[in-house]
Amino acid sequence: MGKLDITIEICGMSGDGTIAAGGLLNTAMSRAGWSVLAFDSYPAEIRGFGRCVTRSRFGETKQIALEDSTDVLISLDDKQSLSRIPFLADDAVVLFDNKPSAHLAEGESIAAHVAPGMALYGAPFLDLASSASGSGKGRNLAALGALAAIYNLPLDYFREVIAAKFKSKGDRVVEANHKSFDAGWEYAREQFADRIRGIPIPGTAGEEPEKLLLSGNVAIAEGALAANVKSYFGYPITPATPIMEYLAGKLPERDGRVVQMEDEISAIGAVLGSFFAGTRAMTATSGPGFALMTELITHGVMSETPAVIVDAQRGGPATGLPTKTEQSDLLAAVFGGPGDSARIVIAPTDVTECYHYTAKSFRLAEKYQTPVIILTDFFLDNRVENLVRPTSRPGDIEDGNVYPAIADRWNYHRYRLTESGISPRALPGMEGYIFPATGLEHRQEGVPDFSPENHMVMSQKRRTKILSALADLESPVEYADPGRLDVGVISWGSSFGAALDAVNTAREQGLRVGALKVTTMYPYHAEEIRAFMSRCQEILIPELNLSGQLATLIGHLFPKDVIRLNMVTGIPIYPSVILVKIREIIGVQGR
Amino acid sequence: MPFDRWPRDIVDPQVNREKSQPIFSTDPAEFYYLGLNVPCQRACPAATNIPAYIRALFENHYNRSYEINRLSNILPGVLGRVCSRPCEDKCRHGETELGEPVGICQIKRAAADYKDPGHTYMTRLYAPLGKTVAIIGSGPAGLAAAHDLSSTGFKVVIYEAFNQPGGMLMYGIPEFRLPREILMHEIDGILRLGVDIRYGVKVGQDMALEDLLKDHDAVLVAAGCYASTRLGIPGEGLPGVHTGLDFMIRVTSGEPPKVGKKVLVLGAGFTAFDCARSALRLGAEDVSICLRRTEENLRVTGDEILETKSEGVRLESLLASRRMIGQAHVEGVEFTRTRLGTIGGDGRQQIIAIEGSEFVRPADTVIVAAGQRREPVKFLDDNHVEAETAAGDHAYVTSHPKLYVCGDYATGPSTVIEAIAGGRQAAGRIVEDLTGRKFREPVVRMEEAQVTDRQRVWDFIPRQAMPTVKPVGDRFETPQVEVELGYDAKTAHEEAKRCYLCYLHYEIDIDRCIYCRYCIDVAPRDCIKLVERIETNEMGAIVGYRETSHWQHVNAVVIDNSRCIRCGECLRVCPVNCITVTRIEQVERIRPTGGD
Amino acid sequence: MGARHLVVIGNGPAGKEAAAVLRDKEPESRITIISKDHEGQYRPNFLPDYISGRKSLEQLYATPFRFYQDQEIKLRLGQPVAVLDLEERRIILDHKEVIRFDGLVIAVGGRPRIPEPLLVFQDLMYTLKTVQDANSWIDRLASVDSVVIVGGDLTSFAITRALLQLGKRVGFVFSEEAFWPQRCNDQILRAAAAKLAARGVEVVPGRLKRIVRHSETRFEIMTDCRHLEAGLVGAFFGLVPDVRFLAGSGLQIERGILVDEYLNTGFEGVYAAGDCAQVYHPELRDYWVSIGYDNALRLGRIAASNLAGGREETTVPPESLFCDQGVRANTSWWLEF
Amino acid sequence: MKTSGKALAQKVERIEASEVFSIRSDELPTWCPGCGYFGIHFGINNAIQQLALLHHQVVVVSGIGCAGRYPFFSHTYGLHTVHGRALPVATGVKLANPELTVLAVGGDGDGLGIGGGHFPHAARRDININYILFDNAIYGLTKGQPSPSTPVGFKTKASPQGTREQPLNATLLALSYGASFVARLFAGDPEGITRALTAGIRHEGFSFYHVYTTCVTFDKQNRTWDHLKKSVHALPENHDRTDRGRAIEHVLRDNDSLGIIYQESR
Repeated sequence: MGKLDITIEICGMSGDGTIAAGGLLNTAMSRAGWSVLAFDSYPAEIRGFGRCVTRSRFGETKQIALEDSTDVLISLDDKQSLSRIPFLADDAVVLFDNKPSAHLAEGESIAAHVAPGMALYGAPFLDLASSASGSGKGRNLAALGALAAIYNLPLDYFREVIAAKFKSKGDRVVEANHKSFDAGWEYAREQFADRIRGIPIPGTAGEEPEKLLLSGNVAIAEGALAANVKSYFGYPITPATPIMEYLAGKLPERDGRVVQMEDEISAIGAVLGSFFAGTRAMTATSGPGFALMTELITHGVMSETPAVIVDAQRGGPATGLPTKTEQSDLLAAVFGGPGDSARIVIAPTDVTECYHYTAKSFRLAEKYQTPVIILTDFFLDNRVENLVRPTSRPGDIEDGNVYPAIADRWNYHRYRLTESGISPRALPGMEGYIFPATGLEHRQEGVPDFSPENHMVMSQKRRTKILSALADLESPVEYADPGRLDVGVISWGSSFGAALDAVNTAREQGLRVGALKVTTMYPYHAEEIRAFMSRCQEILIPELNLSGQLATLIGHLFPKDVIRLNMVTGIPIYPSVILVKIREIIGVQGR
Repeated sequence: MPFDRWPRDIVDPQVNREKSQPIFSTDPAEFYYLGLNVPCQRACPAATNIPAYIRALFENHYNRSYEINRLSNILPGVLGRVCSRPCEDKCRHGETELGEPVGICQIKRAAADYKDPGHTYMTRLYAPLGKTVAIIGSGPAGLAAAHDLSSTGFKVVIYEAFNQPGGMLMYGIPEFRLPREILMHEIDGILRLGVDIRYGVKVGQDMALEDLLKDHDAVLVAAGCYASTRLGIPGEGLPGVHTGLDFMIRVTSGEPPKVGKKVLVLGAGFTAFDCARSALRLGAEDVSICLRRTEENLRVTGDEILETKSEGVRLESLLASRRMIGQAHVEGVEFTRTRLGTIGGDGRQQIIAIEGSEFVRPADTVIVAAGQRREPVKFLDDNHVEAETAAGDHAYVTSHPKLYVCGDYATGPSTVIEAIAGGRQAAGRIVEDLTGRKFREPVVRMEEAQVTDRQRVWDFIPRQAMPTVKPVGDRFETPQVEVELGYDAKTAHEEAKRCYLCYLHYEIDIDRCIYCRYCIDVAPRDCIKLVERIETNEMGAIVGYRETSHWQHVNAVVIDNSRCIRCGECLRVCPVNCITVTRIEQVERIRPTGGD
Repeated sequence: MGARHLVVIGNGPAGKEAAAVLRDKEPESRITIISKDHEGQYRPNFLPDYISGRKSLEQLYATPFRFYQDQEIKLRLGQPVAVLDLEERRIILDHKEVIRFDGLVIAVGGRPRIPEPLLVFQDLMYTLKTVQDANSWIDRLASVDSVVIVGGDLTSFAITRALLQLGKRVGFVFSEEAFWPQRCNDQILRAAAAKLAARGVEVVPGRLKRIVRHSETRFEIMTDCRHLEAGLVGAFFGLVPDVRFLAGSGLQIERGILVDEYLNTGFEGVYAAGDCAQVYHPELRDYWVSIGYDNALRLGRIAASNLAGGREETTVPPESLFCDQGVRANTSWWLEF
Repeated sequence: MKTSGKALAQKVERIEASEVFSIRSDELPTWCPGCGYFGIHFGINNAIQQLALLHHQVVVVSGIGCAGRYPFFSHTYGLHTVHGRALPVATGVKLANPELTVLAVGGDGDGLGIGGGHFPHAARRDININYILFDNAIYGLTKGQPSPSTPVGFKTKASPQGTREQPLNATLLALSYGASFVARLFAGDPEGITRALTAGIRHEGFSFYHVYTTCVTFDKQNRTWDHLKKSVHALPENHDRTDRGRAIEHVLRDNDSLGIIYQESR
C-alpha cells in the first residue's frame, strides 16, 4: 500500500459500544502518528432505536472531509451494518461477529453481502469477550483487538488508551477491557495468521509534537477556556451537551463554574447577566433551545449586552432530528427574533477554527457589545480531528471591553452616539457611571424613549456598530489559481471541507475551479465575496439545508442566479457529490 | 381479566421468602419436561442424576458425587470407564453452537477415583421378607438386580457359570480399559449385602432350572449373550479364525490365543475394537477392522475410534466377507465390495454386497466379532421360556409365572448401562409381583433453588481431554496398562464447571413481570422470548412458543428452558425479582414400607 | 421466489465447473457457491511449481471474480459450513446463517491427511494444499537448505522435484500409508525409491517413529533404522475429503462421499463431485476416487448436469484406474510419475 | 417453584383473551431493556383497562426526554410536544374537550427543569388532567446529566465534582402548589401505580403522580433498582390523606413512602 488513506467504520446497535470503540481507535491511531478525521452518528434514543456508526478516516496528511467509501467495516450488529454495504470499497475488509446469539435467515448476515474481492474476517466478538471477561460487554474491544491484529497496529497505544479510558471505573474494569481486547487480538493473530495485512506506520510517530484528538465541541470549550471564560450556563441538548460536560470538568479548577439551568431561557439570561457584570460567560444549545433564546438574544442586541452563544445545528424543524447534521439555522441565527436585531454570526469550518473563533468571540462580544453566535453543526461538533494543541492567536483573547473615560464620570451616557456606534460601557461597581440597561428603546442615557426620531437614530447606531465589526472579523479565504474560473464553489461550516476536497480533486483533474471559504456569516464581507464571484463563470453553493440559506444571504452579490446544491439527508455532504455537480456544470461526464 | 394478580407489597421477594418444601410429582408432563430439558438424565437408561453429581464434584464432595451415581447406576467406577455414554450425545453443551458435550462419564470416573479410600456406600436395607430369588448370571444386569432385591429384603443367590463374577465386565472387556481391582471392589460392594454366589454352575447343564424354580420364589435369568453369532460363511471353522467373544474370554482369562502378524477383525461394535486392540497387545503387526458400512455408522465413540487408530489399527469400509481362505490354517478372507443403495426405513442408506466384485485379503488370524446372542437356559425337556415381548422390550416377565429375564439375555446385546437399568427394573417387577408393593418409583422432585455461582466464562472452557498413555508404544508393555489415565482432580473440577446444570429451571413469574426485557438484553442466546402463546401437547407440557415482536401481542416474556444455558444473567438483572429457579430432577422415591 | 436455489459447496475446479454448468442449464435458478477459502479458485496442482518459482501467483488463480458476476453466481468466500441438514434441506454456515437449498453439489475437495499415529507430530510438519500453505513453504525455504518429506503421495513427488530445482537437499521417508487413498506395495515402493535416488534424493529406510524440534529450522527425524536432520519436514499422505461438517448428515463417507455412477449421494438432488467424491463404477463393481484437476472438472460437469435433470454416467475406462489392495483411483498425475 | 407447562400456557391464553394489552401500540418500546418506564407503562395501561376507558377517549401528552416517547407505545391519542410544555398543551386539550381523559407524562428534567414554571400553574388551575412525572433523577436521553431532582453530590460528566443544588421534591412541590390529588409511586410496583391512577383519573381536578423510577443506563449509583427496592415502603396505615398540612408534614419526614398522599375531597 502506498500513501495511506484509509476509512474505517464501526457499525452497531446503540448499546454495542460502537462509539466507545471508535473513540479508542481514533486516540490510538492518533498517538501512533496518523492524521485523523472521525465522525460518529448515533440515535436520539439511548437504546433500541437505532444504528450507531463511527467513521474514521486516517491518513498521512491532514484530512479535511469524509468520503462515502469505506475501506474497513467492523460490524458489531449485522442487522444494522447491512445498511453500510453500499458504501464499501470494492476491496473492503469486513470484520463481523461470526457467532451471533441466534440463527440468521439467509441474507441476514453481513457475510451474505460481501462481494468476492472484499475480505471477510469472522471472529466471535461476543464469545471472545464473554470468555475473557465473563461479560459480553467487551465485544467492541474484542473487535478492536481483532482489527489491531489484522492491520498490525501498534498494540501499546491501544492498551494505553483503553487503560486511560476506563481508569475512572477501576482496575477491574480496565483489566476486563484489556482482556477482551487481548482475546480479540490473540484470536485474530492465530486465526488470520496468513491474512495479516498491515499498513504503513507514519514516519512521523514520536517526532512531531504530540497531537490531541479534539472534537469540534471540545475545541469550542478549549477555545472558551483559552479566553478565560468564567461561567457556563446551559441546559442539556444534543449535540451541544458535550461542551457543558467538558467545561464541567475544567472550569472549577480555574475558579469558574458550570451551572446547569432549568431551561435555555434561563441559560441565555444568566450569560447576559454575567457579561453585564463584566465576566465572560457562554452558553451552547441547539435549534430548539436556540429558538427559546431568541427573545433574550434580541434583548442583548437592544440593551447592547455581550453574550456568546453556540448554536450546534441539528436536523429541524422543532425537535427534528436531534442526532443528525444540518445547516438550517443560518437565517434564524442572522435574522431570527423580533425587530431589526443584527448581531454577529460566525461559523467555523473545522475543529481548529472552532477553537480560534470561540476564543475570539468573547472579545468581539465585549468590543461590539452584542451577542455573538457561533454556528456549528452536529458533524462539526462531533467530528474528531487530531491536531497539535492549539494556542490562542495574539489579540484574540484580550479584554474587548471599551471602558468609559474618566472624564465622563458622573456624566456618563451609556448609549452615547459615536461614529463607530460603539459606546463605552461601564460595568456595575464602577463608581460614577450608573446607568439602566433595558430592552425598551432608549435614549443615549438609557432611559426609555419611543419617539420616532430616537428609534430611528438608535436603530442606525446599533446597525453601524455591527457593520463596523467587519474589520475584526475573518475575511473569506480563496483557494484558487489566479484568472478566470469556470466554477467557483462557496461553502460554509462543516460542508466547506468537502467543497475544498472536491475542488482540489477537480483541479488535479485539470478543471478551472476554485473555492471560497466564508466563515463570517453576519455581517459579511460583501466586497471580497463579490471579487471572487466576479472571476467565476458560475457560482455553486453546496450546503446542508433545503432552501439554500447561504445562497439566499449572499446570492444577490452575483449578477446571475447562483447554483444551489442542497441536501437534507442528515449526513454530511461528501466531496464526491460536489465533484459530480462541478463536472456536470462544466459539462464533463462522470466523477 | 382479574387485576388482583399482584399478590405482593413492595418487598424484595428474594429476601423475605421462606424456603419452601420440595414437591414430588408424578405428572407425566413433568417427566416430559425433564426429557426435553435435562436431556442427559433422560438419555441415561438408569436415569442417573447427572447434574447433581457433577455439581457435587464441583463442590469437592467426591463421596457425595459417587453416591448420587451409586444410587442409580450401581457401578460408578466401572461405568466411568466403560459406559457407552448415551448422556454425552444429548448433552446441551454439545449442541451445534455451544461447543462439545461435558465429559460426564469422565467426571463420574473422577468421583470414583477421588472419593475417600475408606468411603463405604451405605445401602438402605429393609427387614428380611423371607423370600428368596435366584439369579442366573453375575453380569451387570444380574448384579444390579441382586443389589436391589437384596436391599429390599430378599435372599438372593446368584448362579455364575464362570469362576469369577462380573460377566461381560470380567470376560468381555479388556483390562487396558477396565482394571480388575476397580471391578472387584464394586462387585464386592454388592455381594456384601448378603448375596450368595455360586461359581462354576451353568444352569440347565450343571443344575436343573426346575430345581431352581422349586427352591426359590422367583428366578431371574440374566445370563447375557454368550453365543457368538457366526457369519455362516465357508471356512469359519479353520484354525486361526476366532469369534470375538471367545477371543476376549481367552484374553481376559489369561490364556490368550496365538495371533499372527496380519489380523483381520470382522465387525463394527465395541467387541471388534477391543479384539483389534487386544490383538495388537498380543504382538500382531497389522490389524484391520473390516466394516460392511462406513465409520459414519459406528456406535463406538469418536474418542475410541481415534485411540484405536492411533495405536495403528486400520478401519476399512465397504467390505462384506464371503468365505475364509486356507487349508490347514486360515490364510485370508474373500470379500465383496458393498455399495450404498436407496434410503431404507431407518433413514439410512442400505448397503448391498456387489456380486462379482470378489477379492481376497491375506490374513494370519481372523476374528469374527459379528455379535452375540443368548444361549437359552433350558428346562430338562430342552424347552426354554421366551420373554413376553408383547409387553415391550423391558417387560421382564415370561410365560412362566416365576421366571423372569433381564439384561442382554432379554434384550440382545446392548450396553452395560442398559443392562444395569434392566436388572434394576426387573428387580422392581419381581418385588411388586412377590409382595404386591412398590418400594421404589421414579418421581420428579422440585425444590426452590438458590442462584448458582456459575460464571459465564465457564461456558467457554474447552472440554478437557482425557489423558491417555503416550507415546502409544508405552501402552504395549503389558496388556494390563490402562490406556485412559483419568482426569486429575483439578481437571475434573475444571470439567465439572462446564456443566450448565440443566436441572435448574428458570421461570419468569408472569404475574410480577413488567415486560421490561432486561433479561432478554443480557441473555447469551435466544433463550428468552416475547410470546403471544405457549403451545402445549396433550400432556400439558410445553412444546413451542409463538413469538411476536408486536408490542400489543406480547402477552408474556418467557424463558425457553430448552434453549436456556442456565447462566443466571437474567436473574441477576431482573428489576422486580420475578425470575425463580427451581431445581427439578428425576429421583427414586423410596417408600419405607413399600406402597401400591 | 419461484426459482430453485442451487447450492454448490466448494469453489475448487469441480465446484466452479458445476456452478457454471448449472447456470447454463438453468438460467432462471438462483445459484450460490459457498467456499471456506478466502481466495478465489486456484489450481492446487500448480502449487509445487509456484514454490519453485516456475509459476506466478497469477497463473495459480484460475477464475476471475468477473466470471461469477457475469454468470450471476453468488460467491460466498471465507464462509465455512457448520452443518448440513439434509432432512430440512438447509445448510447452516459457521456464522449461523441458514441457507435453504433445492439442489446441492458437494465439491469440497480434500484437506491434507495425517495418519492417526502421527497426529502427535502434526504441528511439526508442513502440508501443502492451499496458496497460504505454499507461501509458508516459500517463507521457510528461504532459511533452510534441507527438507525431509514423509509419506509419499503424488504431490510429494512434485514438491520433491520443485525442491531439487531450488537446490535443496531432500530426504524421503516412505510410509506404507503413502499413496493414499491407496497403500504402497513393495513393488511400487522400490520403483519410486529408485527413481528418487536417481535424482539425488536420499531415500531413508524404515518406519517413521518420532520427530523432534530443536529449533525453528532444525528438526530431527527418527525412523526405526536412522536419525536424520532437516530444516523442514513436509507431510504428504494424500488428502481426505474435507467433510467434517457432514458428520451426522446421513451421507456415507469412506475415502470420499459415496455416490453412485451418476454422482448422486442417495439423497434426492444432492450430488458430490471432485476429490471429495468416491464414485461407483458399475463395470468394475467397485468405488473409485478421482484425483487431479481435469478429473475434478469432469465430475463437476456431470454432477451439475444430473442435478439439472440429466442422467449422465461417469464413464472412466477401467484400465485408466490404478488399483491397489482393492482401492481404485483415477489420476492424471499418476501417469506423470 | 416451577409452574406446570399447562398452567403457564393457560395463563398466557387468559392474558391474550382478556385483551388487556390492546392498550399497547404495535411498536416495541425503545426504552433501554430494564428501564423503570416499562413498569410505569404497565401500571398506566392497567389503569386505563381497569377503568374501561375507551382508548380513543384518552390523550397522552408528553414533552421531550425518554418519557416523551411514551405516546408512541400507547394505543391512545398521543401528542409529543416540545421540551417542558406538556402541561400547557394538555390543559388546552382538556379545555377543548372535557370528555377526554388527559394524561400528561414527562421526566423530571422536562417537568421540574425546563417546564418547572408550568407545574404550579397547572396545579393552581386544577383542570382535570393527570400529570405523571417519571422521576429518575437524571437526564437520560442526553446521556446522563444531573436533573432538578438529582441528589446533592451526584457525579456525572456535567457535574464531575458532584451536584451542589438541593434536589426538588416533586411531591412536596405539588402539595404546596395546591394540587388536589397527589400520589407517590414506584416503577417496580405497577399495581400501586394502577391503584393510584384509577383513583386519580376519577378525581375531578389536577392529579399529580410522582413516580420513582430508574435509569439503568446512566445511573448506577443513586436511584437504582436495588436502592429503590430497599428504601420504598407503603404509607403508614393511619395516614390521613385528606389533610394537606399533615400530608406535607409526613412528606418532609419520609421521602420513601408510597401511596395516595393527598386527595381533596370533592
